[in-house]
Amino acid sequence: MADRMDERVRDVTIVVGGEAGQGIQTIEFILTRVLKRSGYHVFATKEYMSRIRGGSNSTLIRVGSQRVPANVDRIDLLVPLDSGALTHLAGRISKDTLIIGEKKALKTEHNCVDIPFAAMAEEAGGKIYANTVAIGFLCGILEADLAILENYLKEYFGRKGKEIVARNVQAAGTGYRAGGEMRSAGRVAFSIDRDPSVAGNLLVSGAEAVSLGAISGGCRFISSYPMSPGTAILTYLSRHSEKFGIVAEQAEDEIAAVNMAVGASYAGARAMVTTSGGGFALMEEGVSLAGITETPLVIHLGQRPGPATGMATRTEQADLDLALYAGHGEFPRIIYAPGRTEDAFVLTHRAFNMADRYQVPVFVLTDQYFLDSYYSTSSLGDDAVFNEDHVIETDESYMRYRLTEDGISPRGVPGFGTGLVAVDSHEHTEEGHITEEIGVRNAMMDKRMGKIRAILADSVPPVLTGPEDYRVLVVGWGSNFHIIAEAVQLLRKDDISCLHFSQVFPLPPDTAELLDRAEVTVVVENNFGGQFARLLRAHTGFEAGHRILQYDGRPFCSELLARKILKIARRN
Amino acid sequence: MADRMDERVRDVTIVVGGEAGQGIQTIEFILTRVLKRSGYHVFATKEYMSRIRGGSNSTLIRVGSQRVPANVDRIDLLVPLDSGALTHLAGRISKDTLIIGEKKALKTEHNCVDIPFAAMAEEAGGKIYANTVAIGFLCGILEADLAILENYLKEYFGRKGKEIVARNVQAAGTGYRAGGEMRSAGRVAFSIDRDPSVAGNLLVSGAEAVSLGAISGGCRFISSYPMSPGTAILTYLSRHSEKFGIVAEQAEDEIAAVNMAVGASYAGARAMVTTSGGGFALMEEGVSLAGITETPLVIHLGQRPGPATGMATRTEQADLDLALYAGHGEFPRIIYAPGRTEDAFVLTHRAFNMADRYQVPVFVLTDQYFLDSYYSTSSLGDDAVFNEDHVIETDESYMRYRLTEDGISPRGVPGFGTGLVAVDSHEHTEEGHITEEIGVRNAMMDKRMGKIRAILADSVPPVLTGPEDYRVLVVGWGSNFHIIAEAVQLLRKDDISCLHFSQVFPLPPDTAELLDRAEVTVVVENNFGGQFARLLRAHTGFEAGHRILQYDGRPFCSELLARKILKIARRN
Amino acid sequence: MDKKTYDRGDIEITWCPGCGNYPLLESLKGALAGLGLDPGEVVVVSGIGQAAKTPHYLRCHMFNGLHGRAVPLATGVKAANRHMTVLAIGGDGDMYGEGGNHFLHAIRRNPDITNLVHNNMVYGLTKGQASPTSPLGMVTPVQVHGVAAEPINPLAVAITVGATFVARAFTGDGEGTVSIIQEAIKHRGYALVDILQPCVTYNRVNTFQWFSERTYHLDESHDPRDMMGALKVAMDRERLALGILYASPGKPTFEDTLPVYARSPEPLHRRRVDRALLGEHIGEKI
Amino acid sequence: MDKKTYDRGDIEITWCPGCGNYPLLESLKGALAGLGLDPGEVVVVSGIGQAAKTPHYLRCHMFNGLHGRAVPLATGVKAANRHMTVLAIGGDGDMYGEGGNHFLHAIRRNPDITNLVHNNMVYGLTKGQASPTSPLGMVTPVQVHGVAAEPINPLAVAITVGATFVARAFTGDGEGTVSIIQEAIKHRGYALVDILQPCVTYNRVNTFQWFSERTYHLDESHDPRDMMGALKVAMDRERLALGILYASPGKPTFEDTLPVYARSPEPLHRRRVDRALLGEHIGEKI
Ligand SMILES: Cc1ncc(C[n+]2csc(CCOP(=O)(O)OP(=O)(O)O)c2C)c(N)n1
Ligand SMILES: Cc1ncc(C[n+]2csc(CCOP(=O)(O)OP(=O)(O)O)c2C)c(N)n1
Ligand code: SF4
Ligand code: SF4
Ligand SMILES: [Mg+2]
Ligand SMILES: [Mg+2]
Repeated sequence: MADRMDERVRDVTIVVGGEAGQGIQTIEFILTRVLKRSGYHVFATKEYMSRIRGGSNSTLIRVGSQRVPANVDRIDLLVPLDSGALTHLAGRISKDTLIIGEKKALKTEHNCVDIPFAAMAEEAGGKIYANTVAIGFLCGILEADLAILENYLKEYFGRKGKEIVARNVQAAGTGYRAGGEMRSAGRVAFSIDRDPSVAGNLLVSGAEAVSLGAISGGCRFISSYPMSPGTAILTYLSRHSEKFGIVAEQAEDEIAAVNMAVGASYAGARAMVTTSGGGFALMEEGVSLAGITETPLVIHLGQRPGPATGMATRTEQADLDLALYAGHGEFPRIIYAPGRTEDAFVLTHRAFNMADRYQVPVFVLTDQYFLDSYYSTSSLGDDAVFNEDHVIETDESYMRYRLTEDGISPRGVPGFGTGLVAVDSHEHTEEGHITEEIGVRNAMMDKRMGKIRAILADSVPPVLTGPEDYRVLVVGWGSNFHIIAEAVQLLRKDDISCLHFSQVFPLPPDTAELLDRAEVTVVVENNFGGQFARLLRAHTGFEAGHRILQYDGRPFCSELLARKILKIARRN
Repeated sequence: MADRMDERVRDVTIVVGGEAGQGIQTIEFILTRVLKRSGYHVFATKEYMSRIRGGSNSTLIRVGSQRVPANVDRIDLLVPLDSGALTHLAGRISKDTLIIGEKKALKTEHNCVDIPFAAMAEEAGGKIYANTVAIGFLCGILEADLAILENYLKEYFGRKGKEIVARNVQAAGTGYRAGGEMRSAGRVAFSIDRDPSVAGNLLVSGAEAVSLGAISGGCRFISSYPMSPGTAILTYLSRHSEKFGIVAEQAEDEIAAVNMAVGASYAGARAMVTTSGGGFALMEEGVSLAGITETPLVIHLGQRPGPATGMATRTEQADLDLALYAGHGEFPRIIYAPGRTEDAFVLTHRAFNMADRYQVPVFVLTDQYFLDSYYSTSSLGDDAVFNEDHVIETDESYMRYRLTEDGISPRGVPGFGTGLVAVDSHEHTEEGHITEEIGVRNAMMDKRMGKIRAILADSVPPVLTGPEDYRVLVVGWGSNFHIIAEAVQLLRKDDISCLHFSQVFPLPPDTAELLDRAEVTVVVENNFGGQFARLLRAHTGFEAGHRILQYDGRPFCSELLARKILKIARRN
Repeated sequence: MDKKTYDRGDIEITWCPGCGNYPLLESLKGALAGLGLDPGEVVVVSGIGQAAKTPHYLRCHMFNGLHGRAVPLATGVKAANRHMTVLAIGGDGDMYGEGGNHFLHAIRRNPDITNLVHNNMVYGLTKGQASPTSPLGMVTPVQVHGVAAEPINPLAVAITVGATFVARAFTGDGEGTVSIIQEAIKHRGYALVDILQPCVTYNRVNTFQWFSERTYHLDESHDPRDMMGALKVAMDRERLALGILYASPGKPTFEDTLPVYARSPEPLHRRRVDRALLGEHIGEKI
Repeated sequence: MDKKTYDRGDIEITWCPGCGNYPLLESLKGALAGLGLDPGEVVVVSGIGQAAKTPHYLRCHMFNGLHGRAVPLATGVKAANRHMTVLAIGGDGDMYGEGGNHFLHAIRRNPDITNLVHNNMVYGLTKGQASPTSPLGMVTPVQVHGVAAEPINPLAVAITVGATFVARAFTGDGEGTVSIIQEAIKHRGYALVDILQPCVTYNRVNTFQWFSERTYHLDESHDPRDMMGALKVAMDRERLALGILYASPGKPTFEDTLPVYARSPEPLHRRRVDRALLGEHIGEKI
C-alpha cells in the first residue's frame, strides 16, 4: 500500500465537527468556494444526525492538487467547534491528526494547536465571528488567496450590511494570519499545487446535479412528499420552478405524489418524483401503473439505511432490490445509479429521454452520501445533451397501444391532435380498453416486455478504470465510483482495475464478458446482502468471488477500502 | 404420451359454462358434494370475469376413481347454460367433447346431445329448476347415488321450505333418469370406480385451507382491505370470528390494515393480513416495519395478473419477486407457496409459529387458481400441528432487543409481566430506543440477518415425485403442484421426476444438490420472467436449462404441459 | 350537441341489469354534450370499482387508474394542461375509503376538476363489503355482525375542509343530475358531486325506493353561499337534500397558483427547455 | 403519582432548545401520573417527526412506528389488549398529512385511544416544509411562493366525521393541557387533542406570541354536547378556543363492537386455540 505521508503532500483532509446549528455548513460552504477560486481542487461531504439542533455532525473537506472526490477515514486537520466533536470523531483521530482550537476548552490529549478562535473573534466584534476566524485560519494554513477570501466574504455577507461584512473580513484576516504563521513555523507539511483552471470549475453537489439533470431533461412536473435525502431535489426544483417553468407540488403523501406525476405525464408533461425507501415503498403501486399504462415516469430514489425509518440521515445502498422488483406484476424498467456528479446530471437528463423513448419508468438511484457530496468539476456535460421529442400529434384513427414491430406505440397526449387517448390500468386492447382476452393479453405482455431488448441495445456501458488486462476486478455501482477508484489507485498495482456500473438494470450487454476476464472479482457495496452481486449472479450466472460490504450507515473510506482490497488481492 | 382415451376411462372432465349469476356455482357446489358422497374423487376449479352479472364464466369438475386435482384443457362433457359459453370455450371443444343441452338454442355444430333442460324443468315446476335437472342429469350419467343426491338436495334447500325441496328432488330425478338413459344407450364410455372411503373425505378449497390454517395457527387478528383473490380469507375469518375469537377488521386501506396488524401483534395477538399484489404494494412499508421491529406478521398474498389492476379475477405467479424484495432495507423473511390444500393448511399454521419463533414476516403466497380450487382429501393434517408459545412474561430488566447468541430476543408484550416493551422503527438499542451508533447498528443488523441461518435449518424441504435417479427434473412451486405431477405422470417415463417447492424462500439447503443431479431441468411457472428460475440462479448459481412459462392469466393444463415437457425431454 | 357524441358505439357494458350506473352514465353524457364540450377536450379519470368503469363507456380521453387514486391523477392531468376539462370518477369506496386522504387534500388544493362519486353505499365490484358510507347495522360478508363504524358524511366533511362546490344528486333524478354535473363542471375549482346510486345486487338496504323516500330537492330558500347553512343541510342524515348545497366561486384554483401559468396558459407538453437560461444558471455554480 | 415515574432518567432529548415539545412532554407526564396510571398499563404509539420522538422520552411501553401510521397501529394495540391505555402521538404532518385517511376512519371506527397532535403548523424534522395546517402564504423551502392550499381545520373535520371528543390545547398553557389530556384519556372512545405547539426553528409565523394572542379558554357558557355549537367554535380561525370543544360520551367503542370481547375481556395474547372446536368445524367440510 502506498505511503500515506506521500499522499498527504498532494491532498489534505480537513474535518470540521460540531453541533447542528453551530455553523459547520457555513464554514464548509465558504471554505470550499474560496479554496476552489484559489485554484485548489476541493471535495466535501457531510454526515449528520437526524435532529435540528445539537448532537454531533461533521463535514469533511479534501483539498488537493488533483481531484480527490472520495470519502476517507483519516483526518489531517480537525476543527472541533465543541468538545463533543472530539468524542464523536474519536475513532478517526490518529497521531497524525492535528487538532486546531482552544486547547483548554477541548481538553484533548491529542496533537493540538492551541488557537483561541473565540478570543480572536471577540477582537473582530464578538464570538459570533469565530467561524469566520476558523475559515481564515484554514485559508491561511493552506495558502489560499486572501483577496479571494475577502471578496467572497463581501459577496456572501453583502446583504447583511457593511458593518457585518467588515467584521467578517477582519475576523478572517486574523485567522488567516494565524494560519500563515503556523504554516511558516513548519507545523504542517502540505504542498498543494494550485491549478488556475480550477477557479472556473463548478461546485455542484449530487443533489444539485440530479436537479439540474432533471431541468435539462425537460422535467415540467415534480410531485413529492418530503423525505430525506430525496427532498433536496424537490426543494431545488421548487426554488427554481418559476424560472424554468416547472410545477413543483408537495403532495399529501407519496401515493398522491406518484399518481399526480403519472397524470401529468399522461397529459404530456415530463414528470418525476423524488423520495427515499419508505416513501418509495408507498409509490410502488403507482410504478406498476406507469408500467402497464406505459406512461413515462422518472423516479429519483435517494437511499438511506433501512429497514423502516432506519437511520434517516445516513447512507446505504440497500434499495437496489426494491427498485428492481418494485410494483406488482411484470414490466420493463431502467435503473441508473450515477457515480459521479457529471453522471448524475447526464443520466438524470437521459432518464427523461429514455422514459419517453420507451415509455417505461426510469429510476435514478442515489444515496445520502452521493447527494450531500460535491467537488470541483470542469463541466456537467450539459453541452452534449439534448431533448428528444416522442409525443406525436394524433389523428382520428389513433390507438394508444397500437401493436408495432418494436413494441413502442406512438404516444399521443390529450389535446394534441384529433385522436382520443385512452389509458387503462387493466390489461387492455390497442384502443386502451379493458380486456381479459388471452390473445390480447399475450400480445400486450410480449409488447411491453419485449421493449427490454431495445433498451439493452441502448445501454450505458460500465466504466473500466485501470488496465484492460486486469487480474483483479473491483466492481462497484452508484455512489462508490470515486471511493473505489481512489482505493485502487492508492494500491498502485498494475493488475487491479475497477469496473463501475451506472446502469445497474438492465445489465449492459458486455457485463458477463468483462467479469469473466478477471481472475479475482470483488464487489463493493454499501449494504448487507450484496444486492448487486446477487443481481450479477441472477442475470449472468457470474458469482463474484469476494464481496466487501458495509451497512453501518456510513460511506466507505477509500484508504480503508484499499486495505481490504489488497488483502483479497494478495491472498488470491 | 399416454393415450387420452385410456385416461378417460378413469376420469371425466365436466365443464359448466354460462353467465355470472346463472347458477354455475350452485351446480358446482351440489354436484361435487353429491359425487364425493357417492364415492368419487372430485376436483373443481373456476375461471370468471371481473363483473357481477353477465359475461361468460365456467367451472371445471373432474370426477375420477383416483385423485385428479389438476386443471386440464380437455372437456369431456360440456354443459353450456347459454350459447355464449360455447363461444367462450370454443378453443377447448374437440370432437371428443360431448355437449349437453338444448341443441336448438345452442346452435352448435359440435357433438351435442339434445337434452331440453328448460322443458324438463317446467315439468318440475318452472324454468328455475333447469340447473337442478342438469345436476341430476350429470349424476345419472356418472352413476352417482340417487338417494344421496336427493338427500343432499333436501339438506341444501331445506330452509326454503318443503315445496321447493320437493320440486328440486323431482327435477333432479327427471335429469337423473335422462342421464341414466344416455349412459345405457352407450353414448359415454366412462367407467369410474367408486371408493367408499372418499365419501368421508373433506372438500376444502385453497382459500378455506389457508383460512383454517390461520385459525389453527392461533390467528387472533386479521385486518385487511378487500381485494380479489385475497378477500376470501378475510371473509372466512369474519364469518367465523365469533366462534374462534378473532378480530376481523376491514381497514380503510391496505396501509391501515398492515399497521393495525403490526400493532395487534406487538400487543401479543397473532396477526395477519390478506391481499393481492396491488394492495400488497401499499403494505410494503409496513412489512419493513415488521422487519426492523421484529414483530411477527403473517401475510397472505393471493396473486393475480398484473401489472396494476391487470386481470382482477385471473391467475398468475408473478409476485414472487415482489414478496421476496418487498420493503426497503434488508431484513429476513420466509415465503411459503403451498401446492396442495393440505400444505396450505399446514403451512399457514406453520407461518404463525415461524413468525413467532423468529420474529419475522412470513408470507403465504397463493394465487387465484389455488384459492378457487378444491378437491376431495382425507385430511388437512390438523392432527399433526400444534401452537408454540414464544411470548415470555417480562421482568423489570426486560429489554426487547437483547442481544443473544442466536439473534432471537425473548419477546415480551405490554401488560404481561412487569417489564416495559419498547419497539422502534429506527435502528435501535437493546432497550428499543433510537440510535445512530455504528457499533449498535452493526450488532442489530447482524442479529436480524443472522436469524436466516436458523430459519434455513428449519426449512420445509421440496417434495420430489418420481424416481430418485431422474434424468429430467421438472421444477415447480406454489399452485402448480398437481398440474406438474399429473403432466409427468401422463408421460409415464421413468427418468422424469418433479420437484416442488412450497418453501420458496429461503431456498431449502439441499436445493442445489437436487438440481445438480438432473441432466435436464425444466422450471414451470405461471409468469413471464421465470422468477423462481431466477431466484434459483441468484442463490444457487444453478441455471435451469428450460423454462415453461405462461402469463395469460390462466393456469396450466396438465395434458398441454405434458406435451411441452415431452418435447424438451425428447430433444435433450 | 347530441349526447350520442359521447357514445363509444357497439360496446358491452358490464354492469348488472338495473344498476343505477346506467342512468348515471346517460346523465353524464347528457351533461357533457349539453355543455357543448368536444370529446377531445374532456379527460375522464377514474379509480377501480364498478363506478370507475364509467370512462370505458364514454368516447373521450380517459385514464382508468388505480383504486382510490383518481383524484391525484386528475390533479396532475389538469396541472399539465389547463385547457382540458377534467373529471375524476369513482365509487364511495374508491373516493372516501382508499382515496380518503386525497379527498381531504384535493379540497385544500382546489384543482379545477369535477369529482363525481357514485355513492351506492357498498363495495360493488368486490362483492358487497361495507363502504365508508354504508349504514350502521348493514350485514355483509365481512361485516357479519353489521356495520359498526359511523358512516362518513362526505358533503359535511367537504364543506368543513373548504370545498367551494358541494352537491348531491340521485340517479333516479336524471334531469337534476345532468344540471348538477353541468354546474360542477362549470365551477372553477374542485367540485364534489356525491351521487346516490342504487346497487341492485349488493345493497338491499339503500334501494331505489329507500333513496326516493328520503331525498328532496333544495329550493330557492336554500342559499348555497351560506356555509353554516349548507353544513346544517349536509349534517341531516334523515332527509337527503338534492342539489347544490354549497357553492362559493372565486377562490383561486390550484392551477391559478402555479407560477408556470403566470405568463402563458400553454400546456406543459408544448414547452421546450431554455438551454441558454440553464447554461447561465449552471454558470452560477462556479 | 409523581410525574417522575414517567422519566426515563439520564437521556438526551434531541429537540431544539425552546421547542414547544418540552412543556408538552411535561404536561403529558403530568397527565399520566395525575391519573395514577402505572407505566406498565400505558402504551404510547407514535409516527415519525419531532413530535413522534415523544415516546422515547417516556418510561412506559412504546412503539415508535411509521410516519403517518400511529393511529392504525394504536388501534391494533388496543384491539388486542383492552386493558392498556393507548395513546397515539404525532405531528400535524404525521396525523393530518400522511395519516389523513386514518384520521378520518379512526374517528368512524371509534377505538378507545387518545390522539395527541403536536400542531406546530410545519414539518419540523424534515426542515420546514408546509404542513396541512400551515397558514396561507407562509414561505418555506418548498412553498417558495407561499402556501397556496387552504389549511385544514382538524377539529371541525373531526366533529363532522362524528368524533366524540374533540379538544384543543396550547403548550403555553401547561395546566390546561394536563387537564385536557386527562379528560381525553378518560373519555371512552377516540379522543382528539390538537395541541398548538410553537416550533422555534422553522415556524416564524405561528410563534408562541402568535398563539398567545389568538387563543382563549372556553368557559362554562360553552356546551361541549352541542355539536353545531362546537362546530361553530371550531370553524373560527381568528380566535382559537382552548378546551373541550365537543364531548359526547356513551357511543360504543370499536372494542365494544368486537365479538371477541363479548364473553371475556381477556387480552388476545392469553387465548389458546380450541382444537376440539376447530376439529368439529373442519368435520363440517365432509
Ligand atoms: C389497492 C387496491 N385495493 C383494493 C382493490 C380491490 N377493489 C376494487 S374495486 C373496490 C371497491 C369498490 O367499491 P366502490 O369504490 O364503492 O365502487 P363500486 O364497485 O361500488 O362502484 C376494491 C376494494 C384494488 N383494486 N386496489
Ligand atoms: C413514508 C414517509 N414519508 C416521509 C417521511 C419523512 N418525514 C419524517 S417526519 C416528516 C414530517 C414531520 O412533520 P410533522 O409530522 O408535522 O412533525 P414535526 O416534526 O413537525 O413534529 C416527514 C415528512 C417518512 N419518515 N416516512
Ligand atoms: S354490483 Fe351493484 S353497483 Fe355493481 S354493477 Fe351490479 S348493481 Fe351496479
Ligand atoms: S424543529 Fe421545531 S418542532 Fe422540531 S425540535 Fe426544533 S423547534 Fe421543536
Ligand atoms: Mg360503491
Ligand atoms: Mg409539525
